[in-house]
Amino acid sequence: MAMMYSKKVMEHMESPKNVGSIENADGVGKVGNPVCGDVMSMFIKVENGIITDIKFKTYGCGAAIATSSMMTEMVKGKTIGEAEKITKDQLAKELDGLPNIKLHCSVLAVDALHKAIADYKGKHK
Amino acid sequence: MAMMYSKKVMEHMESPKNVGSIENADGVGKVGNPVCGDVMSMFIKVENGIITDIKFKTYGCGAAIATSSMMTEMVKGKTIGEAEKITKDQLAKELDGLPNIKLHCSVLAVDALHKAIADYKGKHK
Amino acid sequence: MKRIYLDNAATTKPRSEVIEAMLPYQTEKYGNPSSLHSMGREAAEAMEESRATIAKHLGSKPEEIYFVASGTEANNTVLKGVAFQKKKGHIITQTTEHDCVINATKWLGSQGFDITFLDVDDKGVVHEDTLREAMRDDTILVSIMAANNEIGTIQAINRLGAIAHEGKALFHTDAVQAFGKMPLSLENIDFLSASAHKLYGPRGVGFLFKRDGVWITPLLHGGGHERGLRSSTENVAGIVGFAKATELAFAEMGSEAAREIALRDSLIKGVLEIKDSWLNGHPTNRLPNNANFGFRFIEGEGLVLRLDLKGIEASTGSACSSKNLRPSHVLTSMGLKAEDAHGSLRLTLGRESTKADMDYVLEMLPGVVESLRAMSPLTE
Amino acid sequence: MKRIYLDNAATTKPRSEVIEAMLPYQTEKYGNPSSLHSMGREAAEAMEESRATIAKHLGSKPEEIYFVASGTEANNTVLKGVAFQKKKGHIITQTTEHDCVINATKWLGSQGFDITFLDVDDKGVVHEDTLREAMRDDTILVSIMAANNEIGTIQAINRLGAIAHEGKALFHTDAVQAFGKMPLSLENIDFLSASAHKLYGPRGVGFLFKRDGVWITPLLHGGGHERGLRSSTENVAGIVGFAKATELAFAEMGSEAAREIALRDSLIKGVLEIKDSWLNGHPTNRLPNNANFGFRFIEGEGLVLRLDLKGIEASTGSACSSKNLRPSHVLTSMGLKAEDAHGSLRLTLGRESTKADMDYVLEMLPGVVESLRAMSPLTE
Ligand SMILES: Cc1ncc(COP(=O)(O)O)c(C=O)c1O
Ligand SMILES: Cc1ncc(COP(=O)(O)O)c(C=O)c1O
Repeated sequence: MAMMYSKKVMEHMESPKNVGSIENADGVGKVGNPVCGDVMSMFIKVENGIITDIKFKTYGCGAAIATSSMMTEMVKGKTIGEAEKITKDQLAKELDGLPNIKLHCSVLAVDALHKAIADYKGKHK
Repeated sequence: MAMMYSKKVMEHMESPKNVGSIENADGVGKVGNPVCGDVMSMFIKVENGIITDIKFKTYGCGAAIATSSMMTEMVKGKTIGEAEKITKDQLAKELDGLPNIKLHCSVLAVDALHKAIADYKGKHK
Repeated sequence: MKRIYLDNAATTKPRSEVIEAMLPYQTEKYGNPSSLHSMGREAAEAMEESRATIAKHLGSKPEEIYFVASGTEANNTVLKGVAFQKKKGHIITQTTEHDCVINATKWLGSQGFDITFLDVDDKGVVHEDTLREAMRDDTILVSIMAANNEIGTIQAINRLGAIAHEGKALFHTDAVQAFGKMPLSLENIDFLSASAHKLYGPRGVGFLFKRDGVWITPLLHGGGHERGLRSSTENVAGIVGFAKATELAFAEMGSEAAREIALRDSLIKGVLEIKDSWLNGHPTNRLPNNANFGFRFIEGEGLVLRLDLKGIEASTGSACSSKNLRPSHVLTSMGLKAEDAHGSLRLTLGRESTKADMDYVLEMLPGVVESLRAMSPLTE
Repeated sequence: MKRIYLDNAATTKPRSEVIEAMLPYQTEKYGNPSSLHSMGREAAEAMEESRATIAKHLGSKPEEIYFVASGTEANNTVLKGVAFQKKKGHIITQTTEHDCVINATKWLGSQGFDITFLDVDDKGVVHEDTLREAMRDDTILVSIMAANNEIGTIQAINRLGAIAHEGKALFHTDAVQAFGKMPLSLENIDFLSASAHKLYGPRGVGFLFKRDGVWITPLLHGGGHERGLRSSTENVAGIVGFAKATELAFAEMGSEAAREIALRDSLIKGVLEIKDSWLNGHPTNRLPNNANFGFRFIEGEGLVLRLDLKGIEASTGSACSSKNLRPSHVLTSMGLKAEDAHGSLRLTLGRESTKADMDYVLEMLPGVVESLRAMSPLTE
């Protein structure tokens, strides 16, 4: 079956939210490998246990860009604990679904966030 | 490639010449086998070594009917010697060609005539 | 001269709605469904909608429908796909199958597979016991057609499928003639083949239903189209046309079948008044549009050509038989003598067939038969 | 928004003359060429005329042309047909072939055939010596494409065919992208594949040229159509459309190629002004309509989707690659690193491409590349 992106994915592809990096971020997570065609970096700013700002940079397909963008939107303003609970399935659902072949992109976005949070936690133990 | 009959074949198929049998024929030749889908009978009337009348009956495909009909047309009025020289290729040529898969029908018509002539010769030795 | 088309088992006239549905995908919406851009995505959507339409009517999941280019391809894909996947084993089919099943199976026989061709009775029916007795522990596939293309005989595929499944075999049915003309249950079926051009759709497109969870070796390896089972840039226009044809056929299936059966039965009654004639196949358990007659002492091709001269387009049996000289394997399998099998005439009705057509045939046919018999040396 | 279609290697817009030529065979002249009646014979004649037209332009005998449903089918037919016929042996192909050649060959490898994939140089060219060294006494088939679908690189098939023929091997060329776009000599070729939809013809029809005197095992067994090589009721409309497309393409081949080369070269020149970009494939020895670029730090799919939003329909490489996530095997075969192969953009021109289209691309592309690079973590 041909690959079809939802309208929501295409919207995020067209105008992704929160693109960029944060200088002096409280946590940074980078996952993926250019050889596989996907690399994601997530930058978070944390105040009182709340993610007040988040930015991403992504090298990858439309789904990779859209899941990164959607993740940043979902996370902003949430507590670390809440953010950690976001699953790949929630992410895909918020995007009105992802083609099967692209589901790994939602995993990548979750991983990137978790890595950024781990980085933050490591620095603020 | 699909099988295509020439216009000439179709004309003979539509209005075959010399259909029927000759009572007290001077020679009769019957060849073929209903199991194979073709049976031809040729009846000749011979006067002074000339085939003055010829009729056929054929059970078979369009090409079988057309070659029988064409053969009777070509033979009528010819000497036995001339008639014997008619080949399957001449027959096919006079019909503007036959599909490859149907070339055996022209063989059958030649055989039927030869058998009728042999029958005549056997009786008039 | 008015022409009367009674060769609908060979191919059908595409409906105007089908042509209309196809046209945009031949002209403006020409995208390749694999392309990521808008036009590609538009084509992919049309294709998936078509798949869903066909699945709905067949009673399958959309992802169980795989588009191919013909009924022949669907059948070859199943037979060879199962064989290549399993590598060895026993395959069962039966003697009146379409040439594509027969010849693909015979070829597999030459490649080391064991083949059984089940016998049919004198109406062309495969008996359940015949299949039951043929089943072996190593039977990998049973393939029995839903309805025959020459004589229209319908097989009890649901019950035959159940027997195949009592063993470890997969069950395939060639529904090229049956799809859209009669109800089909997928209950005991793993694979089903269909072809658009038998159902007022375009030539060059068919589908294979493959039950989820069964995997077979693809016949066309390549770019991974049709979830890897059948690569090739998809014929989107053809696929859209097939879906439209399916939708229309299912909408009117019951009423059209009843209409054709009534016409056909009046035709059969009239034709059988000709001396030394008979009906081939089952008297009632046959496709609504099929009539197949035998006439002693005459050969079928002459009959078809002479009927054509009267404006009646008919066939001697399978359209393919124009390519070889053997009598129909379907008729000889039912026990007809070769000379009787040579004299068959198939008349297959369609949506546009009318009572007037039947009357015209009944008016012309006796004379044509008569004239050929007058020419036949077998009547002597 | 005006849409600019630059994905003509994926599929093309059927010409209006092609649609017009097909229509009668989809509507009124719907006979099955195997049927003996008038309408069947009319269909058969149209089909044979089409065969003759294509043969004339290709330079073959009509009976050496076999109609199939796709380029993929033509390629699978040759590869598997030779293999099944010979039963064992060594098959040579090369690393930048289309997926259908690659995957059919790999499958034959799993069935006991020996396979060699020849390497290409950094422009995608197969060297004659590479083939010469790979030839073995038991080499049964060499398959080298005429021109590549992703990068457009043209192979010296005439000379490569001669090398195959120095041994006992048959020589096949996949000319799906080349047929009708450049002259092809059959001198050293035994099999050639083509597909109508790459040449402004319909989807769902292709042909296989098979030199007389060579026999191969059919892939689709059945009723004996196409002289036994490819059974299935023939797609007459599609065949007629392919012949019309062929006729028109050959009539304007030289002038259209020159026109497209000029446009394409201006495009290449403009695009290469973008920083960290390069041209994939051979600088001159490539299909007239093909341009394939690499852009460091960005991934091709994003590029295609964003260009689409600007009305430009392009591709990352082969259209099929949308079905898997691996970087193009063509680009990695030429020595590109995976991350560079992920960033490719294929722009393939067509009959309707204009200078204004090129200008528009050159206006839009730099910004799109820029915006994706701004988003890329690889530039850090
Ligand atoms: C070089 C080449 N070979 C084979 C094919 C397969 O052709 P088709 O899509 O008609 O199966 C294509 C295009 O898809 C191609 O570009
Ligand atoms: C029962 C049956 N199976 C298979 C086929 C083959 O279908 P196609 O001509 O689409 O290949 C046909 C008709 O030709 C048929 O009647």
